[in-house]
Amino acid sequence: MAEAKYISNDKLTAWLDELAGKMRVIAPTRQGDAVVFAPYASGQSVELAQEATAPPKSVVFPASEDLLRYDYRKNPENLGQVDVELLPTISPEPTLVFGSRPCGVRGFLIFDRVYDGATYKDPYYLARREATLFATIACGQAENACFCHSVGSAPGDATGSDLLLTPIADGFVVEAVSDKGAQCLESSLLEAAGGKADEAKAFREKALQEMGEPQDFGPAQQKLLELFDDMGFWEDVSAKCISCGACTYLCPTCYCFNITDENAGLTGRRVRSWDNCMSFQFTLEASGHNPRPTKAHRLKNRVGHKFSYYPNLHDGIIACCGCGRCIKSCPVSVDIREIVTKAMAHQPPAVEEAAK
Amino acid sequence: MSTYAYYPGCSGLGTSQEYESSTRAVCRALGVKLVDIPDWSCCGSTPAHTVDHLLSSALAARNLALAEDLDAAAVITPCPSCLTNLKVAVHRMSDREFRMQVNKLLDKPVDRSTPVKSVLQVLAEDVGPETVAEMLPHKPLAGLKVAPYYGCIMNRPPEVMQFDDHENPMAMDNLMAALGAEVLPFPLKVECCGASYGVARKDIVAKLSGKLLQAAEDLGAHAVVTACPLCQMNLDLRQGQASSAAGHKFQLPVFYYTQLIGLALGVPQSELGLSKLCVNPRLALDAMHAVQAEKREQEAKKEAAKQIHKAKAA
Amino acid sequence: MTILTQLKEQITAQLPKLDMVIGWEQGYDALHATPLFMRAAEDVERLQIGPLSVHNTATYLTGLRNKKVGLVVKGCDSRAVVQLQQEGLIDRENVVVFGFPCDGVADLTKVRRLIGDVGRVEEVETTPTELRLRVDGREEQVAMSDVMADKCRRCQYPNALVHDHFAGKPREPHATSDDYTDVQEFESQSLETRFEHWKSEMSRCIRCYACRNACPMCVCRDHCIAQSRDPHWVTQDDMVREKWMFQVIHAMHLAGRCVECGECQRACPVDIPILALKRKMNKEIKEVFNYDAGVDPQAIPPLLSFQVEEENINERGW
Amino acid sequence: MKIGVFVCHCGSNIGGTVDAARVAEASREFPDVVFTSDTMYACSEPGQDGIIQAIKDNQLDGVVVSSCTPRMHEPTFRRTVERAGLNRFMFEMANIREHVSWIGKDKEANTNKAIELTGIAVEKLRRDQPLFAKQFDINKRVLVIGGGVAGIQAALDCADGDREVVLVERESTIGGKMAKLDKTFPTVDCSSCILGPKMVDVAQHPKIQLYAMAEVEEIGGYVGNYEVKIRRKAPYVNWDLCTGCGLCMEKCPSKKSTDRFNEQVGSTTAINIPFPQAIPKKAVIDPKFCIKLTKGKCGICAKICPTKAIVFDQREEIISESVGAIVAATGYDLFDISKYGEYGGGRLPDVITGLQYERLLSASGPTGGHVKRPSDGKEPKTIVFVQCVGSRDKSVDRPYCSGFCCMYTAKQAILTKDHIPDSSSYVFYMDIRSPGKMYDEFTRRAMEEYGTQYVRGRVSMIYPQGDKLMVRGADTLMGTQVEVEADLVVLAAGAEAAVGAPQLAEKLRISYDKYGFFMESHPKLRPVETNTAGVYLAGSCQGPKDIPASVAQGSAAAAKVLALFAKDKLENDPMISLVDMKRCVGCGKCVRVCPFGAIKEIDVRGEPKAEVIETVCQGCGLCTATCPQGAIQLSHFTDNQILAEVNALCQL
Amino acid sequence: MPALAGKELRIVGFLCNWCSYGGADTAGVGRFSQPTDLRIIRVPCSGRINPLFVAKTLLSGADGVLVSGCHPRDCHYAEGNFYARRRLEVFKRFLPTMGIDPDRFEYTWVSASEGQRWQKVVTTFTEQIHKLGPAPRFGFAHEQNPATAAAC
Repeated sequence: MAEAKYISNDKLTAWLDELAGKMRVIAPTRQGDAVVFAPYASGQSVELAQEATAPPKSVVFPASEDLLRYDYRKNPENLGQVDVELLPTISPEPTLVFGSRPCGVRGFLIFDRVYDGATYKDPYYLARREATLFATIACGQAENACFCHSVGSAPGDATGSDLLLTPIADGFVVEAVSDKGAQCLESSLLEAAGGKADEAKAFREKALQEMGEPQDFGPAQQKLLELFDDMGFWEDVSAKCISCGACTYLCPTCYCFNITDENAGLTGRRVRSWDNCMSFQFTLEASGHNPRPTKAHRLKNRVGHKFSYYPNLHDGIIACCGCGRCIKSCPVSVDIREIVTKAMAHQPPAVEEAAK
Repeated sequence: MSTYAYYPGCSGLGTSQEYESSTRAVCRALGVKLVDIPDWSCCGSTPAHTVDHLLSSALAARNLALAEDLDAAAVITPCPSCLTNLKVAVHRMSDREFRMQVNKLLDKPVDRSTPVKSVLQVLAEDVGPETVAEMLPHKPLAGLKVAPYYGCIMNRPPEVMQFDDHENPMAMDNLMAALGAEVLPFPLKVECCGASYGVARKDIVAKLSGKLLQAAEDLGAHAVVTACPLCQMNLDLRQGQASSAAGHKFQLPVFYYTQLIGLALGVPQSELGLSKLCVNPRLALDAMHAVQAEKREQEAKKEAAKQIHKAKAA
Repeated sequence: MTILTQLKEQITAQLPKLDMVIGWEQGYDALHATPLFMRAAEDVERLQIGPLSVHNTATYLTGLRNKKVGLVVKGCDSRAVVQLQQEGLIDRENVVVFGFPCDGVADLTKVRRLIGDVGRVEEVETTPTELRLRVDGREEQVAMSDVMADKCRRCQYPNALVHDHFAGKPREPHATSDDYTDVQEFESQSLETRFEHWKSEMSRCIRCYACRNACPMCVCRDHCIAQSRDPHWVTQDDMVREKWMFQVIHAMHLAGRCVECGECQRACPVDIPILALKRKMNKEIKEVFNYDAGVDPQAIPPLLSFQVEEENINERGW
Repeated sequence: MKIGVFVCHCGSNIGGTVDAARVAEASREFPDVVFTSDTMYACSEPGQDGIIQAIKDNQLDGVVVSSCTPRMHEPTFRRTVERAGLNRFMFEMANIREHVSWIGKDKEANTNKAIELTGIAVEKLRRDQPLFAKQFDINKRVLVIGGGVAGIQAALDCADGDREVVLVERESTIGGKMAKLDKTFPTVDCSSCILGPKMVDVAQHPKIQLYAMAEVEEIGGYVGNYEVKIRRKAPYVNWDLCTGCGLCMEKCPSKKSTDRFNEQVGSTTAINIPFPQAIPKKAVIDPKFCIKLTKGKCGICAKICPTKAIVFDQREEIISESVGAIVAATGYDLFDISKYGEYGGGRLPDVITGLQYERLLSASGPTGGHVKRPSDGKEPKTIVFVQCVGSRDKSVDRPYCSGFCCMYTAKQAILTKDHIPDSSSYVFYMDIRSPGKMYDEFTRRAMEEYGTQYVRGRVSMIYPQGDKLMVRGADTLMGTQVEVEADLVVLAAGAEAAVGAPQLAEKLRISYDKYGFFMESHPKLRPVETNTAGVYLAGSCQGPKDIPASVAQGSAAAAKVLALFAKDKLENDPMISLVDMKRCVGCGKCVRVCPFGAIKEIDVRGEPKAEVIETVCQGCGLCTATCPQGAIQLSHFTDNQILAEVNALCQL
Repeated sequence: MPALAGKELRIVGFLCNWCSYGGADTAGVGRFSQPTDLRIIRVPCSGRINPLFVAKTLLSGADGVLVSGCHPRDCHYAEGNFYARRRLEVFKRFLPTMGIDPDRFEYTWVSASEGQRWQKVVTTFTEQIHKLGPAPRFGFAHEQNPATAAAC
């Protein structure tokens, strides 16, 4: 692995410009009162100080994409005979996501197990995943909603990233995590980090330490299954939920999608778009029946999936990166930590009765 | 009782001082609190309203704007002419465009739309003849036959004035009845008195006012009651002219309704200004007293007869 | 007795007759309140009211139609109750309204603009005029007048318009009229600027529909045409046109019904200023029909009625 | 789906400025289109045969014809495709004649436009569903509301057509306003002599069920199947026992009752039979004046009644009737003359309405046909008639002409001269409106033979002077003011909608104008129909009318009812709205706006949902535009169909 | 299908079947020549026209939208156009805030007999739209594809 480098703040823009010459750079940008990942244009200011409102999920997994386009070709001799011609759609550009936090990147590790699994490989996802590099910035201080250390990550976690940037006085220590990342360090703007690398390490350790004791969500895996039929519990914890999709769409680990066809005349597109398990439509069946008719059913699924069903299938890995966006951006401040904690502590009424 | 922003109008300071002073006195006696609009100015009457709607409305609106600070239930005025100008201004200003134009002319723009009413409307609706009647159980004006005369603009045009029946108003009738007076069904309540033709064409006023006086006299009225300074002037001051035009001498006192209410309530003579009337009010009051005396006499006789009857029976 | 204590007493007294009472409590940190569903007497203790009680409690009503629900309301929340009642979407006898005089709520977006990131607020103290925050160990004081939600600055109904119980004394309205200067200001820009404004703002929309689900008047929810195929008004494409079309649908569906509680904009996780669209709609509704939604339970929403001769609509002659 | 497109040249009508062959050629590229052709005259027999043949040869599921306006030949081609075995709604038309070839000369632009219009027709057809009309039974009974002359006529005609009739009358007798008239214009024949026999027919007709003193309380259902609730007020007399002998009236001590039949000219007894020819001729107690009912004692009538018919504790009752059609014939009421303060109506006893004057003229009236003025019973010598009191006057919100006042005023002037030969009459009028057979001649007679003085101008005021009434007005022909010293003033009060008409209209779900008169379907071509199927109008409830017109409308309404009842089953137009129960949230907005009351709220497992009454829905689609979640869709014009048309035209 | 390049702009009309569609027919029968831009979509009643159809049409790239129904009081269905009038008026007033020129949308009333009036309506409206020129666009769908350019 290449040695650690250092870049001072005043050279950062120049380095980004240099990188943007080689590939598409996506960086956090202030838009109105929100911070979102957007294509970087030379000289533009990037917002690195605070966690972006939305994670960089859509770079690899767009909010909507055409899985395929098709044309109907009519046989002029026999108009009833129609052939379908499929047109390719995937053409990912080499892309660098600059300035994400470790949690934002960790989401893709959760994705990978699904879209790059043993039985199924999603070509659309994989093509973009292959083409995308992550230059991640380590966090110095957790926010009130942060809990990455409780789900197996840390504020300085480099897993999944290609470069790790650690802020120290007046600049960043830049460390390559992957070979692809190392190639990005070949720039005259970067200097050797030297002793600053240790400073960076200390910074990351301090950040983790300040987060305090992690919470153990492990028992939730079993407990949530036990609570599956306790709708009273779920109605209680979902009472204030308004069933919108802010939590799932902003979640770096939520990977569900929907597929719809859009036709116009003799052409059409098959569109894959983000779906949201908090929505009524998510499990709505063609018959009109809906196995998850209420928000209680749906919230149960969301929490259950992240802390129980996914870990069950994937070596106990919790499908949550602890970024806290679902808490911060929830219009009614539903707190998933609180729900899981409550679930783990929950005594079914029957048990309580028996205990008396 | 609420507070009212009071707009006296120019006549009240000149030709109809007795209307002004009796109005204030009666309002005080009935608990209607008047606060004068500070620095009030012309209502935009005759000269302005015929030539420039905007200007006349602005003149009226100036007063309305000043009244806003008083936080009164309504702006009220005794004079129907002032009333018309103030109300017409409010009516026109319900059009936003017009209101903006008016406000442009004013130092202090009109913010709210304070209702404008006549003093008569306040006495008839907010106080009410029932209240007056309760205060006067002995019916002090019993026997006085009055013809209430409203004039042409107190209730008209109805869509602007929004008060009483514009063809057969009853507000003054009811108030007079509350005093105990005998109210005659005066058919020419809202007929024209000749108005300001008194200056240019006296003959017209003499003829029209004469007709009113004749009708009142035919009904056996002791007096005419008015609520308008101009009507009062035409009927009272010009009664001689009307008499010579009709070839018949009218002798009908013409009261302001406030004078009669004041009289009934026992307001001091100095504030009623009865001495300012041209046709001697005694004529009517004496007639009233005669009727009352006669009635007393009859009752005394009846009483005596009863006593005698009782005595006999005993 | 403080208003809060009085309110708690009133709620405690009524609670046995109700399935729940909805109010607010502190959320995951001191700056963020969260709706509180009080079912037992001990829940009432957690009730808080004040500038952080931003959520419109009436939003939950239509989802609880068969329940006996108590509702703690700000003035704007109560307008939603009135409007829902007017449209027959709730049974008034199933709802017990607890009112209190609302001094206005804070707009957390404005707080963020003033003091930067609010992710690490440790403590918040509210006074009638100030928010005092401890963030990252430093003290921040912001005047309420600087962070008060715009809807509160122009609020004409700070006291519940309908209520069964009222704690404290009704307060003076914050404003007596609304001249819609914000709308006028926005429209003083060129058409092109306005068009581009929305194109750019809508581009970051994530189609989470928090705006819709937070709206007390959006009663279609699960059956909203934004997500249906029959009818198929919008596609699921991540395109400005589709996102914007939804905002037009929302605005049109709220025409004459929107009580301007501002929940749509507050709920938006990416801070798109969509209340402007509803403000415009309300301005026109006011001008054409002289109508305010959520004020009179007996009124009929203007777009669900008509007059043979419309006073303020000119017949369009050619 | 397999679609055939047929492009019509319409001779040179289309072919002249549209390249029809190119339209057919381009249509081959539209989705689902498997067959196209251009034809000289698609609507001609060979043209239609060609379409049928193509449907059969190519197993087409739907057809687009690009030709003239669908308002012309849509029914033609619907029948064509039906003959070929398709559902007639699997058909769309593109109007490339009226909307293209006839309005532009640029052949290229026209052809392009024709292709696009054909394109949107194809897109719409691709989303068409076969629709089927519903048949339903019809109840062949009719409800007639109002027993005035129009209602009587309608009831009799329907009954003579062998249909059962339910006749509901608000008063205790039928006859309406006509029964109060002394004579009728222009024949001056006795009103009760011509109306009386008809009233008797009603009473005796075996097919007519009469409910007097009754009002319609509630109407549910739809054409062919209305459910009506009728509230029958209590007369405090058992009408089955009452023989109408009138003994009770003679003995009743309460003689100051309001005499409604005589228009309050004088008063009557608390127990009362309004007039000798009343149908039903039954006594009614006015509870406001009956001493027994107000004070608890008296009961003389009960003692004297030979059949013991008096029932003081009688209660009103609700009767349910099922009918298939309804005729509204609720007539009119008189304008309240006291609204003109300057005329003194209601204040001056000798200022009366025309209808009151009719009672004074009538031999069966309170004065026995001797004209006596109300104030002092003296015979008036000078009578002034004022026309247009409450007609043609915006200031009292009655801008319309009441139509019959000119004529009855002329009649009354004539009758006055007959009654009081030494009298003189004046008529103040605005215009004389006498368009009718023998009408103008009649008014001429009033002027020329009877010496009635007609003064063209309005009266400005009426005031008493001594025992006379001064009538001051303008003579606009002479250009002078006039004053007439009158003994009696008769105001020709205008007609206004009957009290309660708007409320009844709402029960009937028909519209009414701002004055409360019921709206007909079309002012010229459908004068007795309403926009609610099965509800018809007769007489003055639709607008002021004289007797001949009212009777004509009564018969017309009856004809409509009989035509409706001639069918054994009714069939609806299947282009109606349908509710997707899964998506409906039960907000009731559609119920609120539906102009036909065709949507009702139903309960589905505890949830409110909307349901379309298929036989009532007229297919306007207002509900579809109103439903926020698109849960109610108008068949054949669904959101998706219109959106598909938009998409076909506008693709970014 | 794009409008005829250079000559026409994309104008869509929503017409009620009973009055305005008939009025357009009457204009045709009378051979009252009109510009060719307008494409008419037939609906039963102006009350059927959800203003959102207009929104959708404008956002889909139409340069102008015209709605026409029966004159108020003459609605075949008694009340449809009364509702339409309110809804369309409010929508028209809403357009400026969207940044869309309200002149791109007009609604009016034309009876089945008013062929000449229809000619005038179409001519005036088409001229009005040509004066405004093509409406601002969002660009083609694929240009907006988030795969290539997205704010996330």
